[in-house]
Amino acid sequence: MTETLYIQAINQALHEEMERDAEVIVIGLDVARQGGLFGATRKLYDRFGADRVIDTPISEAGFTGAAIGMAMEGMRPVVEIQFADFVTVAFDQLSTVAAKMHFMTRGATHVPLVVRMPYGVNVSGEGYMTGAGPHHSQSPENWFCHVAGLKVVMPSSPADALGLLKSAIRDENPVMFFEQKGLYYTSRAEIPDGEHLVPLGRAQVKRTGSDVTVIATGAMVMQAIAVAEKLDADGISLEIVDPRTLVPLDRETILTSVAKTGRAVITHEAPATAGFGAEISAVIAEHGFADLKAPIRRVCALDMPVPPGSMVRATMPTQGRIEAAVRELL
Amino acid sequence: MTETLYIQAINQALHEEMERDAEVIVIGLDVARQGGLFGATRKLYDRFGADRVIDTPISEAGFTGAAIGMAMEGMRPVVEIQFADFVTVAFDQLSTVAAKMHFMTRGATHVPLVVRMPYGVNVSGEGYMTGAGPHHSQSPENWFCHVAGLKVVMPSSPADALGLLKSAIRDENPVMFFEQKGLYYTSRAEIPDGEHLVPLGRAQVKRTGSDVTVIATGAMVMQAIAVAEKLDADGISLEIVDPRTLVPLDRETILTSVAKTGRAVITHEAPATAGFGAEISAVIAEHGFADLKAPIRRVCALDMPVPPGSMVRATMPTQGRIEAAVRELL
Amino acid sequence: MALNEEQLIAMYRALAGSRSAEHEITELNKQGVLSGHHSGLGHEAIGVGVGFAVRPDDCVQMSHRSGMMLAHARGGYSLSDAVLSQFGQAPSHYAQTEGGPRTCSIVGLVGTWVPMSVGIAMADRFRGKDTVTVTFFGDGAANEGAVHEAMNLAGTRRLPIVFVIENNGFAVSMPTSEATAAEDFASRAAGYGMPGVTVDGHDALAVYEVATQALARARAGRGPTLVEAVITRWEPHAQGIADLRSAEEMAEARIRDGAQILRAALIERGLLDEAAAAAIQAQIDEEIRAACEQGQSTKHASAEPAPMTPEAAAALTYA
Amino acid sequence: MALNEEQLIAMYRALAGSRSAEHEITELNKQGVLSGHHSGLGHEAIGVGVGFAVRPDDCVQMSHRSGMMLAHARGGYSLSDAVLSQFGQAPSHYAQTEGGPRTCSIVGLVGTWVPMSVGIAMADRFRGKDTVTVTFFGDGAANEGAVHEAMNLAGTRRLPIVFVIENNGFAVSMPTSEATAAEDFASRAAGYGMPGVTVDGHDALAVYEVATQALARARAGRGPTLVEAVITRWEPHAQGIADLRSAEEMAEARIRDGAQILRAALIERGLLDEAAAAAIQAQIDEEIRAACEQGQSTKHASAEPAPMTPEAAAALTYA
Ligand SMILES: Cc1ncc(C[n+]2csc(CCOP(=O)(O)OP(=O)(O)O)c2C)c(N)n1
Ligand SMILES: Cc1ncc(C[n+]2csc(CCOP(=O)(O)OP(=O)(O)O)c2C)c(N)n1
Ligand SMILES: [Mg+2]
Ligand SMILES: [Mg+2]
Repeated sequence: MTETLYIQAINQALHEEMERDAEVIVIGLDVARQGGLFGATRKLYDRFGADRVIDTPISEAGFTGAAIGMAMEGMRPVVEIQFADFVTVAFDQLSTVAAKMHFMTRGATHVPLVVRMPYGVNVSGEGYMTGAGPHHSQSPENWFCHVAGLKVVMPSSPADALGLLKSAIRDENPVMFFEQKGLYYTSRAEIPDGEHLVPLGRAQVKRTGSDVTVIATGAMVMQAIAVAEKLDADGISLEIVDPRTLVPLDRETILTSVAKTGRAVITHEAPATAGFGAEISAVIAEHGFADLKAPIRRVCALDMPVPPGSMVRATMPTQGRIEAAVRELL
Repeated sequence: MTETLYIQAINQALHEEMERDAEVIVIGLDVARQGGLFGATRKLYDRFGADRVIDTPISEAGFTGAAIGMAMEGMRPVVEIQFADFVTVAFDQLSTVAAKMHFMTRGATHVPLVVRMPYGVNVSGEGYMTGAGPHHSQSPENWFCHVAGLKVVMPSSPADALGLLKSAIRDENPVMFFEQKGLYYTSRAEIPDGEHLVPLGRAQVKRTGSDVTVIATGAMVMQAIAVAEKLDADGISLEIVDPRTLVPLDRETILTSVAKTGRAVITHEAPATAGFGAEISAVIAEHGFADLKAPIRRVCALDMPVPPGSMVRATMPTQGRIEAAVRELL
Repeated sequence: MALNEEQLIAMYRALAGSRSAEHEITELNKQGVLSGHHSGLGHEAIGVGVGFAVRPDDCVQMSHRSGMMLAHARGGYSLSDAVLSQFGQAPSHYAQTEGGPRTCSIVGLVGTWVPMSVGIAMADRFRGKDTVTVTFFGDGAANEGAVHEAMNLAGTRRLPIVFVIENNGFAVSMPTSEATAAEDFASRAAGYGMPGVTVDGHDALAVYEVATQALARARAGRGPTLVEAVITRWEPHAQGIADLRSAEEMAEARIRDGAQILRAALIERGLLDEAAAAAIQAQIDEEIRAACEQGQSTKHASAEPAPMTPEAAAALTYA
Repeated sequence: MALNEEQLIAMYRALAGSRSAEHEITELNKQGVLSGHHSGLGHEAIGVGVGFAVRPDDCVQMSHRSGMMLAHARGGYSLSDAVLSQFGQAPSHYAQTEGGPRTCSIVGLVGTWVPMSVGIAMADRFRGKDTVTVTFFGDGAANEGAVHEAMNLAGTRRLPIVFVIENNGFAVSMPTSEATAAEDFASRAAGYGMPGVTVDGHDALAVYEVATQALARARAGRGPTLVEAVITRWEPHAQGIADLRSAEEMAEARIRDGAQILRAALIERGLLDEAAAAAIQAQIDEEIRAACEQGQSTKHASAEPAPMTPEAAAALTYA
């Protein structure tokens, strides 16, 4: 076991997979000599050279589309979108081309593409750009959850970042990989020795408990754990489930937990309306209804653009808000 | 009262609002001399001329962005995206610019923009392009529901198409206006005489009933009504609620209905996963839980690209599927 | 690489055949037997000219206009296939067939597929192949942002790719002259550091020549070329959409005729005479007639499909 | 419209002042007093040159480089404002101020704001105004699809707009020479049917001249112009991002200096001498010093903000 930062885990996954398979390549803005704006691709250029670590013009649709073409030819490109917010200009390529190619070619063509997206609010204040406002702080995962043909992954720890990114690169489908950028330089934890793969489509119970299930994604997992620790003192026992992969969703783990606790709180960083929390809630309300003892609560960002600076904190799903939601259910 | 086709209602709304306000303009592909690919903008060019009915190059991001600029200056542009599917290339303009401008300028700048999008599967077989496959049949409304700052509207009848489009044009915010293109030449109904406005943000109870609430959008409203009529014979009474505006959602009307029936089925044309049905379900599970007597069911398209030709019917939320879901809850 | 006599005759055969098949398909649409076709009448010489210039292992991404002609000219896609595909009884010319020339699917949004073509060229270069990617799109599509990004990216990496703009003067109802103030599309090439050539798209030999040069340049590692082939759209944008041109304008659009131009050229060179041309045409007509008959006779009423399961949907959607 | 003596001195004052303010802000970033700044050092002459050419009712969409200089040159935005805005104590130069010159907000995605500028020009034309929109973006942003679409659209409608590319040779770590194979960006103008001009962006008078001509052209209804102003980026892309250039390259980047160039020009014309320049500089230094002092002294620890209500969020988000 080695203590590793979240960003180092990403970097390690890229190193390992590029070492393993000569057709894994990295493409994006400033990923080569600069090693990525946040440093996720550091040293790759030195190790693997310009043919495999490719800097491009500022043309997200162009280079994402090019990566799709490479993937269709069987290569395994890993795209870095510098900030997840910028994926809006490449959205067409992902939803129109990548997501539908397998279907359109009746399975003849696969698109083994990974798109890495640093997302979310950097509340930690570490790394490049804190409090970066409406165009550098968004959590757009749910747009992609609503595009059939894409998979969507969201690791909350260094070990998951490593193991899920490796699995994403090996997957035959386009995988949208959301990295919470506030965790890059603040989330440090042990990762297993040797090759570490986390399969896509499996949730993880981060903490067992009996009173309320909290389903949390990304940076909210740590927030939920902090709330759980605090509530322990009051004799309130939280079970924390991290879906890790949003599509395909591990419904079973979520439903099993809710069957035990009978209560669910869902928390994510994106605004509540039409966010992925709604999907989780709908799954529980459809398939876990008989177990429910209380309403399902969502604790998410407010429905508004992400404010700049510290004002963002007023709009976030804080520990206080999670705690309040839990208490309301009991 | 006059019998009017859905597409005529759209056309009438444009005529009336352009007549009323000289700064309402229409912009898009083939909207001028051609009168729109589906005919929604017919005669506008003859009546209002090239300065107000503007054909553009095939550049959805470019002309949508230009319309945003016009709206920021206080004009009231109505953009036609030829097929809703094509909005993916203009997605950035809408989510990055239009949605956030009011917030970014601290309220100084409004964006009174309407984006008209013919969406969905044309199961009717009428009008231009039936069974049009994965890139000409999608229902992408929920991407926009998850962009704070946008409003989202989806009329299911000629009267609503007229009254909601007029309200959308008068609204100070960017409104995404989804027109079900299968209804264009098949949905014919009476519209009120005189000026007809339907306020944004108000759902409509299309039919009262006591056993199950069916919340349906767009073309699914008619399907739900057909199911209700059929089930009447079996003594099963359905209440049908059409949200009409998805954002802001009229929660009260939905919750009032569910409070009465205790059961909810939600049906829309988009795939289920992370679709707007999830949001409706989540609202009910959070705020109407105490009233619920049964699980909340979603009846939506399967999670896949829209198949071409008649194969699409195998994947749609049919009347049969709605009926089955209703029966399961009883 | 001048074409020899045999190849020239083959080219004429392909062009005359494509024209006839396209004509027949267009007519069947007008009669309501088929529907929704984007007629390629007028565009044939582009597909045939490029089709003869590319190698089977070059990857071609076809447009909705000259795609069928191109597939036919490359070989392995008969006129009969072309007609039957319209009845859903043969694969579309967009699809890669087992052992057929290398082809890449397009998508329904114009312009959107051009970055993907660039990626294919990148993959081929990465793997050390000497193949070239050729990607087709229209004058209207050329105004999409994705095309700009793709061409610029290709320029920076001197990729083995040829961009072919089929400039037919219109995008649905929009005249090209109103869709850009540029004198021509070839003028855009300089902005991406590549050569731009405008060619008469009705002249299959000229198209062949320009394509051959662009392919050679790309294969030699000297980078991409932008080829603008100028033609006229003979028919409305698609079946079911009114054409705003007057009858005279529509008639004028048909004056330049790729099949006649090539035929005249071959006759002038003494490679073809009226009798030989008539014999070729007779074979073509017979093949198309037979295919139409087969298509129409076996056209079945489409039964209501059985509802699909979520599992089946997932299997179609994900690898 | 040649500038008179008084205007030339004012231009120098604005340029020297912008330089000093930008220098101070950049330094405060290096010291960690401020953070995240995209230094505009090296870009000043563009903002000042254009700033003197536009009218107050022309709408300007500024970039993240020369924006502050432009706002200052147009008037109503003092050096003190520029410095204090960095401490959150004065409005940003991007914001339209009450009664200030006409300004339009940009957004955080480069290139994305250019279509919006085109729309502003369309609105002004629609309303019969004789105003011009000027929109700034970088060499990197120029490779975005939205910019292509916007420029082409502006060309087709001969809109009153001027596109100004601040070509500083880099987009973060990407050298412009690797981001496009075009010889220059002005070469792209032909593809949109508009004139393209490359100008030395360190030479405020040359920028002023080119901008004045482009504005006159646009105002006369003769359509858009693409202006490429070539400069060097003196500093790393932004505070906190390492610059990959060597120390020598960084030093070289500073050789061409807009403030010195204008100063030399004015001295040569006999409009300025060392003493006058020193006096101007002393005023500038004092204004900036005072602003820094005020900014730093009143810089308050940002308190944890109280949670916002959904109603407050909606009121901020929707009109
Ligand atoms: C992004 C996008 N916008 C609009 C359309 C609808 N559409 C299909 S073909 C076409 C015209 C294309 O014109 P051009 O590229 O010149 O090709 P042509 O049809 O003339 O051969 C349009 C507008 C589309 N398919 N994709
Ligand atoms: C769409 C988008 N992609 C990437 C970025 C991140 N980014 C911000 S500034 C910048 C460099 C821009 O280069 P250029 O346009 O030349 O302007 P410069 O910073 O050199 O003045 C990048 C990549 C962004 N803001 N938006
Ligand atoms: Mg065309
Ligand atoms: Mg630059």
